[in-house]
Amino acid sequence: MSGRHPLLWTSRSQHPPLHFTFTHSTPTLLETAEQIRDRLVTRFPAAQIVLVPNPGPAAEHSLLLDATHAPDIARFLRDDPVLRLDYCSNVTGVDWPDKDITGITKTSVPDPAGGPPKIVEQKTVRRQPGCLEAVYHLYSMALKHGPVILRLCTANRIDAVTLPSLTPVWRACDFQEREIFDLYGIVFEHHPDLRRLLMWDEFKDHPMRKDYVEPDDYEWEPTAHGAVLERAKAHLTPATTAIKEGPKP
Amino acid sequence: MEMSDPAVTPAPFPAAGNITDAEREELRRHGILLTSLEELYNWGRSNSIWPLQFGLACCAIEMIAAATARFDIARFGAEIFRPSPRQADLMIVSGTVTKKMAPQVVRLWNQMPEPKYCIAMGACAISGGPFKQGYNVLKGIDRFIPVDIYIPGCPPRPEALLHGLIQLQAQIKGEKLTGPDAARHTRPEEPSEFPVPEYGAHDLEPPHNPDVWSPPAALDKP
Amino acid sequence: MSTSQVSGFNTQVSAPGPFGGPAGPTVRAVHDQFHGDLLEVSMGPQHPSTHGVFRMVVTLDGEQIVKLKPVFGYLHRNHEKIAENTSYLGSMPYTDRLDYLCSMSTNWAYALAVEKLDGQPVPDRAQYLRIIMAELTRLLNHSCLVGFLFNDLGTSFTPLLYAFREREKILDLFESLSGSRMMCNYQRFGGCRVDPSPEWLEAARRLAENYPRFLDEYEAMLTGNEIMLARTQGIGRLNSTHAINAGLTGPVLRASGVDYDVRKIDGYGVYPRFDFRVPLGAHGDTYDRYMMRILEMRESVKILSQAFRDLPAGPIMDPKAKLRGFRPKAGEAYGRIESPKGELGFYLISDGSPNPYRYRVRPPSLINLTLLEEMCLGHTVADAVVILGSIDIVLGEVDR
Amino acid sequence: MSPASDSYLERAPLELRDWLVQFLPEPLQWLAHHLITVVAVLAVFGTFFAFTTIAERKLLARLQNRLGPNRSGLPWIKGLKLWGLTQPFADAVKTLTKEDIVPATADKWLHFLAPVIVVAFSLMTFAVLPFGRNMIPVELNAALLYFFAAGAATELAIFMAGWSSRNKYSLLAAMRALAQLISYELPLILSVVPIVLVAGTLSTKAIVLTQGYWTSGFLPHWFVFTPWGLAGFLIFIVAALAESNRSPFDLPEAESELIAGHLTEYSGFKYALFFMAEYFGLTALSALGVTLFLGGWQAPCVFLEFIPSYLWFMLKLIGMIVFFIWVRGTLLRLRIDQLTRLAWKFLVPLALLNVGNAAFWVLSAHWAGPLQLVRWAVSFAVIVIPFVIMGRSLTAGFAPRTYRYAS
Amino acid sequence: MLGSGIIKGLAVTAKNFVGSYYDPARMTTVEYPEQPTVLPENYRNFPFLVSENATDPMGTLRCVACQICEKECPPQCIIIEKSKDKKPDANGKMQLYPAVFGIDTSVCMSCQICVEVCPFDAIKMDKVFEIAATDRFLDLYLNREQLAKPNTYYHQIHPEEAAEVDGRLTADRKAAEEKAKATAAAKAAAPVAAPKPADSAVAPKPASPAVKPQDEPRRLVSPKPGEGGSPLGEGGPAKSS
Repeated sequence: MSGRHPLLWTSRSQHPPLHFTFTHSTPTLLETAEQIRDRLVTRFPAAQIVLVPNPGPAAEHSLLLDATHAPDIARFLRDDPVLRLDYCSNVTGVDWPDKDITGITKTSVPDPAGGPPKIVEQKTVRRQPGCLEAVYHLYSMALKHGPVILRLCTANRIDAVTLPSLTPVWRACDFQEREIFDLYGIVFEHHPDLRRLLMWDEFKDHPMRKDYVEPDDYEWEPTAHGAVLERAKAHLTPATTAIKEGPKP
Repeated sequence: MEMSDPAVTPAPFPAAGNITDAEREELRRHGILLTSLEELYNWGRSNSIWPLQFGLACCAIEMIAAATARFDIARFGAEIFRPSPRQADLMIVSGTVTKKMAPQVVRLWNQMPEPKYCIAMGACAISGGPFKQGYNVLKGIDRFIPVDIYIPGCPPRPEALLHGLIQLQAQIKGEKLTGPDAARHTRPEEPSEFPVPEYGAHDLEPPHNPDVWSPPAALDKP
Repeated sequence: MSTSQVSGFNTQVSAPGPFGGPAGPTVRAVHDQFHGDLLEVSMGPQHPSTHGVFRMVVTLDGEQIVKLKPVFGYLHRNHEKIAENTSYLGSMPYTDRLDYLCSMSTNWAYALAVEKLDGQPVPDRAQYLRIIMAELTRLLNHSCLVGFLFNDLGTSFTPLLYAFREREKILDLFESLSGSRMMCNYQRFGGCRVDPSPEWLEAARRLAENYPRFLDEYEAMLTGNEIMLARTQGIGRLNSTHAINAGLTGPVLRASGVDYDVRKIDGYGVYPRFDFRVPLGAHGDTYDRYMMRILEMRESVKILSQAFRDLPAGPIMDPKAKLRGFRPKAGEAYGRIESPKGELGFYLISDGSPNPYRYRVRPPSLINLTLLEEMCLGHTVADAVVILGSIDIVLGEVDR
Repeated sequence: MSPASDSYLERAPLELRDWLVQFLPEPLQWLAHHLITVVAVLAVFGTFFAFTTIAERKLLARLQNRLGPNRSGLPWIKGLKLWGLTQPFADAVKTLTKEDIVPATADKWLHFLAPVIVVAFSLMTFAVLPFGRNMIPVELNAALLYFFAAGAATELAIFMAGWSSRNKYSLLAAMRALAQLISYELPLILSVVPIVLVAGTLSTKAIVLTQGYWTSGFLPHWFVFTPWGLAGFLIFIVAALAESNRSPFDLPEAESELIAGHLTEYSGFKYALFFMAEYFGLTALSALGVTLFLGGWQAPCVFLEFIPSYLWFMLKLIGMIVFFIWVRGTLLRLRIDQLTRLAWKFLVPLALLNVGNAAFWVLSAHWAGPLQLVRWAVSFAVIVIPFVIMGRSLTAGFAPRTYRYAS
Repeated sequence: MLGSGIIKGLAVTAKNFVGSYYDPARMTTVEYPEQPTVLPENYRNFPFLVSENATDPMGTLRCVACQICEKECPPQCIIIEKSKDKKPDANGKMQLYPAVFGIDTSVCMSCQICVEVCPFDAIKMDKVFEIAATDRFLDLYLNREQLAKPNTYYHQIHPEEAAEVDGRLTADRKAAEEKAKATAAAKAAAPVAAPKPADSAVAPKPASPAVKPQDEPRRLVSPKPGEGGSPLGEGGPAKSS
């Protein structure tokens, strides 16, 4: 049982005194995401911290951290007396597949004949590499504010899928990171017990990825239409078509 | 007039396992001794159906509700939910069977002594139900074990479960010990255990048991 | 756990135990140089007290637990994947089946997250109705939980059946309002689906009014029982530091003395208009967790009476809300409520299409199990069952 | 003896037996005499077992606000319900025709022997119980010793069952059963010692006869109505509950913990045997309790003596069993360490004190007048004060709590 | 004192035991097959198709095969195929009709979303729940003929809701007629008139054109709990065949 954070594994018989002096405050953040970003940048000058704005009405902006500094930053956020983000509520995996971005560049080619310059449209297909992302929602139980949202991105979706585990900082990430490992295939380094959580151990795929193809078990689909019909077509029997018709009125 | 009398109202669904009085008379003519033995045997079994205490998902709560004061499955002698499959007569598959759970369900079924019956309670147990599009959801427990009664609903009311139980009782009461249409458990060639599927790299292996599950290929509807 | 397997003593006996895990039912006597034989027992996924298809692999020294590993996934129904292929509205009935005891609260959590994602206002009457439904659900859930807990403690179903007797009354209300006993599918983005009639409200008010009488009887039967006290006090203690760090929420957290109730913190809905208290435990043991539920039910009754008193007239749906063809703006939102089991959150990413790009449920039941092993270590099998019961899990939510 | 004790009803069963026996030749009469007794006991208590199960299911159902089995009826006749009273027979038909599974790796001999032994020994205990005036199958001088010896063997069978099944839950149950056996034999026997002390005999029949007097015709001299007898009776009930593995001491079969405990791997007929033995054991212990503490077949008042003695016995037996069912419907289960702690730290000392108490009662038998009151007071004090003190120490640290609310 | 809590508990169970003989609150069993199950008005189990005419349910389905419910159904258990031709509906207007309409009740989760999104009040929730079957492939798939039930049946099982729906539909019809009259009058008055609303359009114009039917929030009022319509009246789901 070694290897985990000492805080989490103190003897069960030692109970610190249960005393909390909490004051009710509004659930909004004590500092804005920008302020936190600025403070982190001064504290960790080597770290790359990007503010990811949220365009929706919720307007909860998030901070994209680089993988190497993430554990230190996380520990700082947890212990910082201003923020005290002691509670990691939610850990989510998000799959961003490779995307082909079609750009149209217009170049004006001067007409050799001397007429007005011709505009030639040139399509460029740029492949934006995808990534796997882990999103952490942090709150503070001590100061009763939140959420601060952290994001970590892998380098790609194929081989460089490693991220540092934040389980040593917040034990709450334990099962959730395992779930992300299971369903998205992000490998969390220094996770104390990184096994599949929901699927069986022999399972090879990562089903929550957007490009996952489900096993073919569409043998009986009397109401198939749309996408399901495409998949069930191979199994269409006279019965499945006949049952729809039923007796003629 | 608040309630439909199931016997009077023409149900839109065909009822299962009903035995008419005429058929019962026919039974009698087969031989008084055998028939009365058969009736005693079937009476005992149909009035003492002990289900396996085994809940999978949402429907399990309604299964428990069927055992509670309002619905009281005990009236049919079926409140003794045995936690060990060795003493159970009926497996109520109540809820979604996931692919991860399917081998365990089949194993439990194999561990039950004959004669045993299976009720698929709720849409998920019948066909995967609303979750059938899921990658880890088995599209019906009848892919691996034979099911006697299907109770649709999501979840079925406890009364629907009781209705299914009454259907099963009727089915048991109509079972024969000998002859060409003898009950399944009396025929030695019928398997009592079924192969347990294994966890594969992408799916269960095999994904269904073709000896048990075969959707109709062609339809000859009346 | 260093179980050095001394050669010559390690016996692999295959036994036909019916409750083996996927590896097959085997009795594996793990030998330890110093402690003699350890017995590894796989409890579940079919076990009378695992509340569904939860599985614990327990290593026992005598009857004492020296190691406990929870195994999940036996009810992994791919809710999130299905939701990402379904419209926003289409996921609403699926949320009923997440925590199938509390469909009303789960509905609300999802509606709340979508409303946050889209900036959708909700009329006042609907907000009150939501609170009524959520608190009725809390009564229902906590009563059933206590019943199940006592079942784990070894009663012959009696408290459970009393709890279900009361549950039926609440379910009758839900059914006459929403059409279904358990899968209510009642909340909509921007309001509620059906407006209760005055008779319904009167019946619900009477139910809430009479509920303390049931609680009194329940408590008379159980709370002072010496066996109950001996079985629960000091069992499965959990200190607040660990509980916070492990992300535990709901009554389990508050039993450890941490004042954290999302109803108070976020003040979602119209909860700030209500006068209610948050009970706090001091020991963090099973008894405290049990008492938290009883006390919370009494507070819920208070909230309900206030809600019935102040319920305003008016529409129950924002007239601008769209039922079909709902496409929220691109963005993301994390909405959370205090469900009876803890903080239930929905994290949604919208890319402007009719289906959510990412749909994530933050399941309190799963995360509350994080410290199960720590709570159970050193106790016996009988206690592990009770501790699990006191955490209050629903497998539909644990595995989703 | 009032003339009522010689009534026709009182003698009817015995005379029926003698009438049947007289048809046989002289050398066989002795054998037939006993065989008829055995068959009668088996038939009566077999039926009693059947109706105990249905009574338990119906009473528990009522306790839980529901109806319970009520529509089994009869085969061959349609539309009959008989209030579900035929339910046990349906269960019997079903259980006896179920497939019998023996696990492949089980110890087959032990697995087979365990249910046989458990039923045999639990039936043997019935031999020494006086079911009525002159209705005792075997008159033994050391009846009590015989009873406890035979009763203890059933726990051994439970251990055999648990061990031979090769199932982890069964194994745990077997260990629990042993611990329980060792812990509760002692208080059970110690709770009976005062009776032996006062009555001066080990014969059950003699013990019943000692209780056959009334003060002013309606205050029976049952042992339960003395301070030491009451204490002994309570200890006896607790120990009997534990011995017969009934809630709240149903640890070997703890459903929520150990599936079905030692029964996990038993199906069909063998399971039925265990089930039967459990109820036989319960009935035998209740019958012993009735015999020792509740005056056996004696009527509570003189003027009620016209009711045959065996009916009184049955009534008291049913009362005991209803109480056991009621307890089962209410209480929760102890943990194994609490169970043994209760036995060693509470019941055994209390029972030992009670032996001394009974000795005092015997020594002070000649006290009269106001001294009689002193005798009662001392006897009560000897048992109540230790009960309170030891009860305190047993539940030390356990109390209902008060809670604070967030500000 | 030790044992007081236990005795209190025994007292509670004894109270319940005795109460079960005289107190209806402590004896809640409803003997299901004999005693009627009272279903509330709003109870829903599986959908059915409403047709106007009780004698010929197939001829007058309200459904115009718009396939909205097929698309919105979360578990995708509805299949609809549009007809090639048109048939007159109850108003005599030519409409498409479903050539195939099937619901797989072994998949349906009774969520009522199909009812909510239907702009024509053509699909409603049935209350029949005694539908255990032995063949899940053929018995649990319901085709158009099995689904079609007359409006009278709808009135039997959901009296209040059906009355409200009927009222709305009649109002719609009247408004449409008046509008048609008005346009006809306007046409007669002025040679250059607005184009006549196309009869062949799938949706009949609702009464208030400002709110689209599908976006109109439902304002169903739940009836008194415990008092509802009968799930199946005499005759039940009458079929014409």
